[in-house]
Amino acid sequence: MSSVIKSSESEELLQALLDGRLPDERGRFGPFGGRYIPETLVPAFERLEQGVREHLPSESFQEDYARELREWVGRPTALSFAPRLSERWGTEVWIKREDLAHTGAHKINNAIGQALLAKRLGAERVIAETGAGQHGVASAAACARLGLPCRVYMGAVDIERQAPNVDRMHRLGAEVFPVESGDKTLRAAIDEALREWVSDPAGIYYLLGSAVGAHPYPYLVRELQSVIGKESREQMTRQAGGLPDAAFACVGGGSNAIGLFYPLLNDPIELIGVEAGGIGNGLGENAATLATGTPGVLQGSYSIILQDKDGNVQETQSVSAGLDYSGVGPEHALLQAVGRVKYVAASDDEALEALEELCELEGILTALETAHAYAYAKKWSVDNPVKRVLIGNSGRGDKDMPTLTKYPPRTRKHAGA
Amino acid sequence: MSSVIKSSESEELLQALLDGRLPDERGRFGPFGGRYIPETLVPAFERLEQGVREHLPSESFQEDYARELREWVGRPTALSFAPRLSERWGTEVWIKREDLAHTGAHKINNAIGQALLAKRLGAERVIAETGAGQHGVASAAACARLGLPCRVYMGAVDIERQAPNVDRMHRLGAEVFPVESGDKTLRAAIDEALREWVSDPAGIYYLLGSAVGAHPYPYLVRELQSVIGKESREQMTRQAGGLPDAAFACVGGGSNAIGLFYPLLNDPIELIGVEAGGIGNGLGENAATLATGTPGVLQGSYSIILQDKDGNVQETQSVSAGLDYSGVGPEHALLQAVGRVKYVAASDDEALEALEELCELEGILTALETAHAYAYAKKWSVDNPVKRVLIGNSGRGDKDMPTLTKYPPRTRKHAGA
Amino acid sequence: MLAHEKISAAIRDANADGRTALVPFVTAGYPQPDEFMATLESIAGIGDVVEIGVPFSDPMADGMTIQRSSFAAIENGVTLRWIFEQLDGNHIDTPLLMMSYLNPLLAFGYEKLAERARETGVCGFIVPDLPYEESADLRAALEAQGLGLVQLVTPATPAGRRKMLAEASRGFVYAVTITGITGGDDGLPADLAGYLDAVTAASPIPVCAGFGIRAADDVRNVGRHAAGAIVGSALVEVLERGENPAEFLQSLTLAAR
Amino acid sequence: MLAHEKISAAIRDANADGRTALVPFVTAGYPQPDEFMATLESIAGIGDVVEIGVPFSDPMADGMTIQRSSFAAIENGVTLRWIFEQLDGNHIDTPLLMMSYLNPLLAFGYEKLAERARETGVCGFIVPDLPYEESADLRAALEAQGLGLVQLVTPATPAGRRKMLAEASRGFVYAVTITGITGGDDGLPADLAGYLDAVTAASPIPVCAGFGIRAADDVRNVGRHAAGAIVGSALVEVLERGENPAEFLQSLTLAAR
Ligand SMILES: Cc1ncc(COP(=O)(O)O)c(C=O)c1O
Ligand SMILES: Cc1ncc(COP(=O)(O)O)c(C=O)c1O
Repeated sequence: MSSVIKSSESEELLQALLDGRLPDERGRFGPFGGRYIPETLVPAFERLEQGVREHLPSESFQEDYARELREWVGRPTALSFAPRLSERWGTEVWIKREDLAHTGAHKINNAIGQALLAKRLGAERVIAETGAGQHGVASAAACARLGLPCRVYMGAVDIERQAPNVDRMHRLGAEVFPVESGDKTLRAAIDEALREWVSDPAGIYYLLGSAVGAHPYPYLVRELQSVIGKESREQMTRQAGGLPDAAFACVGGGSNAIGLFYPLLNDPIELIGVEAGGIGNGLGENAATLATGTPGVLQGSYSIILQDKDGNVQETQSVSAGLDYSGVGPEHALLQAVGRVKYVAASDDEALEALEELCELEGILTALETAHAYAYAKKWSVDNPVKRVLIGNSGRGDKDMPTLTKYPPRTRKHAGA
Repeated sequence: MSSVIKSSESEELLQALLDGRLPDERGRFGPFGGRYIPETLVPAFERLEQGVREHLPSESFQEDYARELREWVGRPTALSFAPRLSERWGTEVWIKREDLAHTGAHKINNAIGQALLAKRLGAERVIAETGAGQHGVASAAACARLGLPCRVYMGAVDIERQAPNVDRMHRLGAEVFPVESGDKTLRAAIDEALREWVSDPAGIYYLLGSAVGAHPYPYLVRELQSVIGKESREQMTRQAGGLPDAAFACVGGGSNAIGLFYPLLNDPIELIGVEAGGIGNGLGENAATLATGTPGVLQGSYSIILQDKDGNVQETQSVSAGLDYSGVGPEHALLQAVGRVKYVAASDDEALEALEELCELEGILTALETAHAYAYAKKWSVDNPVKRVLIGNSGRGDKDMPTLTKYPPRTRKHAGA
Repeated sequence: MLAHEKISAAIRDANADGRTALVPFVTAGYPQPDEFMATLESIAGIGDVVEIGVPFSDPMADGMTIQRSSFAAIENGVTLRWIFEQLDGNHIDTPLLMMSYLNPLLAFGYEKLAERARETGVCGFIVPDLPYEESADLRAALEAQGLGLVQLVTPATPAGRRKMLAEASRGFVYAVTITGITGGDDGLPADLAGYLDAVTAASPIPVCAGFGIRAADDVRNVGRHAAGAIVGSALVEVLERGENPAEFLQSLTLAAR
Repeated sequence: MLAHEKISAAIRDANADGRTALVPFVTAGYPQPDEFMATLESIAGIGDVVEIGVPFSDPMADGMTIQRSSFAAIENGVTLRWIFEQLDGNHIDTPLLMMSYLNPLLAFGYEKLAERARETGVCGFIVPDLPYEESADLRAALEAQGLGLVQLVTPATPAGRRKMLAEASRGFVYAVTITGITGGDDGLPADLAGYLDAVTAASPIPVCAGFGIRAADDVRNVGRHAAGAIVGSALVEVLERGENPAEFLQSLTLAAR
């Protein structure tokens, strides 16, 4: 990152981050972030930014939001000690259970928050994009809860590999719009949603699902997801008797990771984001954006992206639809650049193995996305024995059954006498 | 029920119930309950009963149990106010969110409790039966959590209609044993599990999934599920400002219903259990045991069962696998006989409609089983306007997607431009 | 002589004759209802006591063979009422026993049950899902007609309970030889002799061994330590295959000597 | 004359000639890379200014037609570098504009970009995902070579911002005629005249209308209130169908009179 941030600036930026002074007025996290959008979208983003500025800090919004989180989402989510995993890894493992949140992942924290905002902004309908389908389900549910019509853009490839979530969205009254353009996954779905937004910027609220995109989304999503880290901090102190030595979260766009990390930035905790290592280190073989990407502009913000030398965005590969994205939130780009968070990758195989281990040792079927965090946390624990680690369990794995059935568990018993 | 309980006894039995004096020493709830089992199983049941007596009330068990519920299951589960449903129904609707419990239904409360007991009793492995698969998944998860091998007996018919849960059990390291005998649903699965238990009563712990069967199961399961009612009582008081006028729960074997009702028996609350009305009122067309059955012995206890005049148990029919059972827990038989709880039925169609309404108004995809409770609660609310009602939302509907796809939502939007 | 005493007597007679008593079991009306009485008579011609299985929809203590026969019989309309109708006016001398799960008996009504049993030569009942503790009502109704309720003991039954059950049993004591369900072919347990001797010692009435007795060798083995051998699944399998039950039983009687 | 002034001048010349300036858009190297220069030259023979689309993997502001052409061009190896190589030594008099998303420009490097553009007759850039607020660096680099950055305004742009953008724009002001994406065929908005007049009034340089201009009628309509008409998707569709782009453009010039 030396090309982007001079080392003299690095310390200053870190301090600004820790002080909560980022993003700045222009939506920048140091050099990252900003707002790279068509002029057609400028009024929409300005309206949104103004809405965020007005409502997000308001007591009335925060009250409504807290109540929905508590009464409907089921927060606080549990913090689980994992005795058998701890024994196996030779460390003390704690798990923040976003899988227990309504609809099965952290995505709902953001979805219900933005849906409340949409309502306050007088939107007539909500559009959203989805990759793994978790954000689509969360958006559909949040919109149903608040009585807002909802359309979800979803890549044709993802529609196929996340079939259970497509059905759930339909049930929740949302329209699922199959995106056949581009890479037919999350990236194309975001583009399509943005295009739709242009058609009626005043009537539509675009409910973006991760800490990516143009300002104010990375900020808005971080604020809404920070409940994860806030709760974790309090629960670790109370249940574990102290903060963890290290905290791990998987990173797709980076919303669950920023939600967990942000409230822990000032603590002496090693923070590690785990991306999708896919099937290899080559371009196009993974979705390890921060680990292998370069700076560029994608879908509205300047961040680290996976691209070729001509600036064309690279298609990605990952067994987990929710990590299968060529970009990453700009705040993560800065956290990496200033050295506060380390970003690594776990491969498809490692994730699958970790998923299986967690299932069999703790009876928790985690999402394929989340499994990446476990895979690396295990490696780290072997190198750093007898510590206390916290893992952000961003979602449950029910939605991944169609994918998982292609990888039968190695320990599967055979049915029959 | 006049044939079973004289009206002079009725009041006395109700008082015994309210005082917590039932079941009696012989496992009886008045005339119901008891232990009708092969002599081969007597030592196993005696060992279990002794274990329950020794461990269940012990401080150390209760501590472990409370910790697992809190840290792993994610209790207390939320109590949700349902604003849009309230408006539609013209009453105040509160929902107890067992769907947010780990693995997606109330079944886990019982499964982790019994698995802890199995561990204390020195069992080498656990067997369980399952209908909807929820109890199987819960058992598989609880056994994984505690490091116990687990085999789940499941009817071949249910294996087909609850495919997602079968996959989840496999992932959680359990063996799923397809039962091809009898009705190939829950009843046959219980028989098969009992047969297996006979083969090694000391080494096996049989983790029964509902408040049915021979003593001490109905008691044990009630005690473990009562956390639902206890939490609801406290939450209603705190969140809703008072207890509900009526509380509704679906009734298959009756575990979520007894868990909700038992702690509310002494309160001035109308309690209503809703069974599966299936496709009609004829014998074999539903699973409305209490509503249409007669006293008899099935699978270990004297209760109300669906049977023909020769005492052969009737096959049942319901769109929801978890209610598709010809028997019902003996405590419910007594609660009906003494008039403390009213039992009614909701049809397949009514349940499907209720599921859809809840989805679209509150963004909660409930289980098909649970949907029956909503269906009747709505009817009741129309007849009793402007009250406060509590619904036990026993589980989430993800597992039902294969069934639901056969019934496309009426409001489904069409994909495409 | 009370009806249940006829059962004990038939077994003792066989023993006095130097034979292990043979107690065949047949699911009523299986494989074909219209062959029921003929099959029963032919079996009764060889067995010392005959067990008639009342088919039930939920045969939880039975193995696959008897389950299958039970479901087939129900399909063919076999009910307790029908069985009694068939037995009306029969000329079978061999004492008959009925084996039934509790629920069909409850549905029929205990008093009427005992009456019809006495009328049709049924001397007693085996109710596999009715442990002693729950049996007072049925026992009272049966005793009023001189009928017996056979109790089962198993290798896992503790000594005290074994004695209690043996003393409460009427007709004979049913000593379950394996801790599994009927119809297993794991063979008989190693400590069979000790077990059967202990049951016999505790019992004022004859002891018959059952579960897993499939061949002449099995009859010979249990015959050394029990008064009788109960043959269930193996006989039902013979019927299932359409073979001659009398011939099969005959082959076992050779071993019973 | 600075490069971007050539653009304005070409448009003004057309207007002086009594014509609406025609600004055709073509995706570079589409449908076949080896036909690129021939196509470009033939289009430049008719158009007053020509827009060259740089294909990008993520054309978020484009409709299906241009998306398709963009992906096809990438597949065929078309890159910004390649485009400049093709343009090297060209003899096209018509001022050229490049339309590109920001990321390919970033990857190329702003300084080198401006240099190569000046060398190859590219007079300015349209960057659809670069709003004015983020454009300072690129503008500076372009201005150093006399190149222009065309700003877009839309019907939803408030008056104040419209004025600011019009003043910041170089070459012409791109007045988006519909609030959708390129390539829609919903026709042009009803209040088109008022809108275009307002942009024109705010603008020190010519205003060209774009988005949704598909036929002679559209050119005629916008021509009454704008200095030029940009034709994008409709022309790409002609190329897609393998038809002659010059003929299609010729049919529009009749309307441009
Ligand atoms: C369970 C789960 N975890 C993680 C992610 C990745 O998203 P993010 O990086 O924004 O948390 C997803 C995306 O769908 C998800 O479903
Ligand atoms: C969600 C849910 N609710 C209810 C039931 C019915 O069981 P019970 O009556 O024991 O609560 C089931 C059974 O599988 C279930 O999965």
